[in-house]
Amino acid sequence: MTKDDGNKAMHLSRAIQDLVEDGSHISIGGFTINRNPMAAVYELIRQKKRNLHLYAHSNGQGVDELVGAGVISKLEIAYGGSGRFAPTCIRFKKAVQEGSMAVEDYSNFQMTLRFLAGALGVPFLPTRSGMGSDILARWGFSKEVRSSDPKLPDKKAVVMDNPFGDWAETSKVVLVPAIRPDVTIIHAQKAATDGTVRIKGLTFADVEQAKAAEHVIVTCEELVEPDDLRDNADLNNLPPFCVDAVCHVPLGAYPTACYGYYDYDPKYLKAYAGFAREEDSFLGYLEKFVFGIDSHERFLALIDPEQLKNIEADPRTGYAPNLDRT
Amino acid sequence: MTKDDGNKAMHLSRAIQDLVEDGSHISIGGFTINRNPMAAVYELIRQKKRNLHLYAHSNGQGVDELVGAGVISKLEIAYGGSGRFAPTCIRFKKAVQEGSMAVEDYSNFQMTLRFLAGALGVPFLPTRSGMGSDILARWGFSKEVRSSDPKLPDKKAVVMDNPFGDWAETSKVVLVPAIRPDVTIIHAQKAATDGTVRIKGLTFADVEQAKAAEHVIVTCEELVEPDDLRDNADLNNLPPFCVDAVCHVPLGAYPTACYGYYDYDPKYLKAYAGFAREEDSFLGYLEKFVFGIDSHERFLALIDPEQLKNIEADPRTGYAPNLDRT
Amino acid sequence: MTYTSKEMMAVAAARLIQNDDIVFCGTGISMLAAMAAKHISAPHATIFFETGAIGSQLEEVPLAVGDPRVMYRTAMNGSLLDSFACMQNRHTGKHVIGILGAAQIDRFGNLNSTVIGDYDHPKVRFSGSGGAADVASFVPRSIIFMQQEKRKFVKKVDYLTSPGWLGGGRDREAAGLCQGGPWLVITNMAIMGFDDTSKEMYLKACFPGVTPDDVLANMGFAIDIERADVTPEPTLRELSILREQCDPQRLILG
Amino acid sequence: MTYTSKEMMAVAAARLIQNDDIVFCGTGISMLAAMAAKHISAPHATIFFETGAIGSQLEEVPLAVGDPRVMYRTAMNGSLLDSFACMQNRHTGKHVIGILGAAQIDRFGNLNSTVIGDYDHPKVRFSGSGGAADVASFVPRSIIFMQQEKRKFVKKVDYLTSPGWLGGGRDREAAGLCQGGPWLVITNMAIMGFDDTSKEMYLKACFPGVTPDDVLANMGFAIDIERADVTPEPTLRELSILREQCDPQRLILG
Repeated sequence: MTKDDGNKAMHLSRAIQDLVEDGSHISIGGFTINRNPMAAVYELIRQKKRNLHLYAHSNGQGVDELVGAGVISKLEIAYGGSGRFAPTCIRFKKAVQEGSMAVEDYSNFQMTLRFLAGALGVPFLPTRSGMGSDILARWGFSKEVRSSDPKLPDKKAVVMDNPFGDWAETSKVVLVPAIRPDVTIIHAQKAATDGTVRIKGLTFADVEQAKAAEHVIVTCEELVEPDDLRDNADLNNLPPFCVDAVCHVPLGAYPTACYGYYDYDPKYLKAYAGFAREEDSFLGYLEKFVFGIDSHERFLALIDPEQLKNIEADPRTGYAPNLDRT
Repeated sequence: MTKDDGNKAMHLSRAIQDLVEDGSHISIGGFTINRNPMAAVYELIRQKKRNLHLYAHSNGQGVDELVGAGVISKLEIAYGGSGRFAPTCIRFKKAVQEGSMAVEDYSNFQMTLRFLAGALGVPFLPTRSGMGSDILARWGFSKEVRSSDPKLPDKKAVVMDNPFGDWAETSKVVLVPAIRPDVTIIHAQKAATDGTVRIKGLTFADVEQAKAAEHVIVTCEELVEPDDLRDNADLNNLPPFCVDAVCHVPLGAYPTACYGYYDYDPKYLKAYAGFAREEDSFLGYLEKFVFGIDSHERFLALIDPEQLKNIEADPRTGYAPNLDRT
Repeated sequence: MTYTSKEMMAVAAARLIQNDDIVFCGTGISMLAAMAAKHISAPHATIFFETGAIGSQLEEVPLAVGDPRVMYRTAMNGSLLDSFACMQNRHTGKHVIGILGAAQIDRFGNLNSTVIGDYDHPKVRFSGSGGAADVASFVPRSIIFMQQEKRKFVKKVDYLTSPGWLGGGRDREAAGLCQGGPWLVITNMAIMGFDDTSKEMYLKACFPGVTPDDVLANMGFAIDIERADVTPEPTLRELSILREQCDPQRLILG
Repeated sequence: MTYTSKEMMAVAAARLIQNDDIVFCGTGISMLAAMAAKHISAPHATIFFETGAIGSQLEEVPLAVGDPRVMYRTAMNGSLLDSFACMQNRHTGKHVIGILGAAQIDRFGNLNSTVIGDYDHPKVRFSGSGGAADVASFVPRSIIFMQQEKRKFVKKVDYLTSPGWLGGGRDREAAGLCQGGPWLVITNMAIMGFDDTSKEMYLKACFPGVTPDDVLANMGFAIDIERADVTPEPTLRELSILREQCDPQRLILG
């Protein structure tokens, strides 16, 4: 996959083409309205990927667009919302209510631990979260579905007595199974051609999601030489050998935020919520903003340049102060 | 413990006095010849603490001096060595061979997971490490010792079948119990008066060790205002609420290294190895370098200033290039 | 003095926050409550978000816990793992106050934020747990913001997303959950507590101008109203902090 | 050409390292081998240490894996957790070559670095596992550096610190360990491999000037010597890299 010189830079469309197949199990980074790998989300939709199994925690906008476009057949998730713009993600809500997509519910911490288990190479991790809840009592994927898919663990979770007595004042624990995606896609502020990744601000669960996956695609605001990220390795989040493809996509998280670079676009997100409400308007939206064009660059050309200016982050705060967010 | 204004700065001798009691379970940060909290180690010896239960992974110099001074009655450890200066720590070796201290052996990863379990607030974590080894077969602390001490889990480790079938190609896992120290002591390059900690370079397992403990003492090269560490929070490793005491001790890791500030002192470590070889010379060493003085500042005054100059880190490499290490 | 019920709710919660508290904030009014508390009475309280932001300074109100505004001058930028671990960890967790919301609540403070109707064929789907089930599992004290409506205060939640006192009494302990649990429910009309022994909800205080009967009329189950007093009105200072320093754009206050 | 057996050992190991490999280094000669490989044949190999240093550039030879020299211009400064997770993780772990040493080894490559004598009353105590038991458990290929001595090549190790092929055959799998395990043993006299099926040690190659009988005379058990050939001498280039670029102070070469 990698060239002999270790250069992993490639066009996003090629990375998606080469690494994601119909039926792949994927996960995407980011959180609600922040650092979703939106350019990659649009590329997945544009390439008409089908029957993907998607793992997310509280990824909002990316999940909703993938679900709305019919890319996802199974979803494991903790939270489908985009803050004030869509307290419950709209196409997600419709798909679940219509039964067009199977959903397995976990909590945010449980999903995080499941990614961490994948990253650590263990089959499960224990937590004290969720005992007594329907998250444990009710399964979204039946036993039959689980046992028929070798990429799924045969149980949603297991409650077990503490084998160390009451050590750590704990009588029981919940074991949650590892997630092992075929591909994880994240968006970072900086990446080097060798695959080194530097995220600015909160990492959410991106690092665990990436390490859990067999393949990793990173889109980035700035593509730099490996030497440039060795000046302060304390700031780096993924080593080269975790990453397969590095794709230079400025504004690649738009319309979600990218700390230190740009804010989320309240106008776009509000307009999206309008489009998403009805089937027809949503299809029109996809036609115009995804299928009608062939790259993230062209997508950005559809956005009012004035608004792209408005959401530019100021260096002091990392976001766009006094942005009109009503 | 903390003053009303959230200021946690205090003298190291007071922090040790207030937070460490005879019989306390403690852990110290650092790794072999790097960033051991040596000023705190000497203070523990100077205050004649006794019957401490010590948790370490590959902490070399700090462990050896504590063991040699008779501070430790029980030790859980993965590795007792100081690199080329003492492939096996000398006083540690003697104490084990003489049976004057009980030792429980784990691997480095197992110890790390045990600290992480404590940090996460779960009774154990699973790994695939050590199956078939005597690390699992042989216990250093007997069942009786374990069941008589409420601060110890009743088992060294548990091997369990994977409750998720062969998920993650794993048939069995080893569960290792959480470590929950009363106090963890680490040395950092920078700390703020509110308890924020910034470590430069490798963190080893310091972060997990700190989070696992009920109380945390941090010694630091530079004591700064909380605002100074908010310029780039991506570089910070512990939030204020994890830390009880912040003690300003320049060269607080000496004679071990502190990345970006100073190298380890090969002369001191070699001389130490000489002193440590015999009981009498070791007692003489303690008398001169620990009991004979009352602070780390005085301790440093015993060291040849020329040599302190020699070990100063250069900004490019973070260590002292071309240092005589023969 | 005029003020909205949202303002009363935010102020009522802010008053509960102390300097040593670590406040877990969700989206919306809970952020305002924490922001207000930092300005009013608890400057050293720590605001933190499940996204990993610890000690956020919040110059502007975030519209989601993933809003880049939560990252401004934090003490630490961690990860989801760090923030939930901080709650599950018993040393740090014991200082955490969780602030939650939900679509349904029952008399033991069990919350539903997942579905209305049958889980397999839901009539309405909501966002799901997010970190709510985790917070509810780990945290010794949680405050729950609710709208006072019959369809929200229900005999039995359609789906138990976040464990409260479960069936009451010592049920939480039996299930393996941490001690502590739902502490207070703050609605647009009143504040409810939970009985120390039975863990059943009771009326603790009505907002000015609201009677216990008003509250009961807007719930799907009856609760003890004998212990109720009246919540003091927001002060001028409280209101001006809320309006001028916390949410001048009235993004959350409306 | 004159060279020491330590130089031959380092060169023999360096030759085995490829560009895609992630090399786990312990203290001492294994660092020199990895440093030399980066200069000789595998510039893109990743040197990493259990301390969390990934992609170290090593301008000077570290004297311990905790030496600050391992932090110089790394790709990432992680933690112990990160580095062991990278080995336990099957995606990254499959690329890792572990380099280990020990006080005792048996014919199945099981290693002892803990005690000589009875564990409860040891005659000699060593450093203990460190990360060795972890590496031995996780890594598909490990190289073991040993001194060729009767007391070190023993029928049964006094304490099994790091699992090799255990009792041979499919024993590793039965114990729950990863596939793969000890790959080669490099001593001051020879290189030993392990039989594909029985997993028993055999003589793979003698160093120049050493006979199979010399090797057998310095082991506590007999091994198959029929498959042995001779290791090529270090080249001038290999030696000059080792001496001039890797360890000019001869801190490890002696």
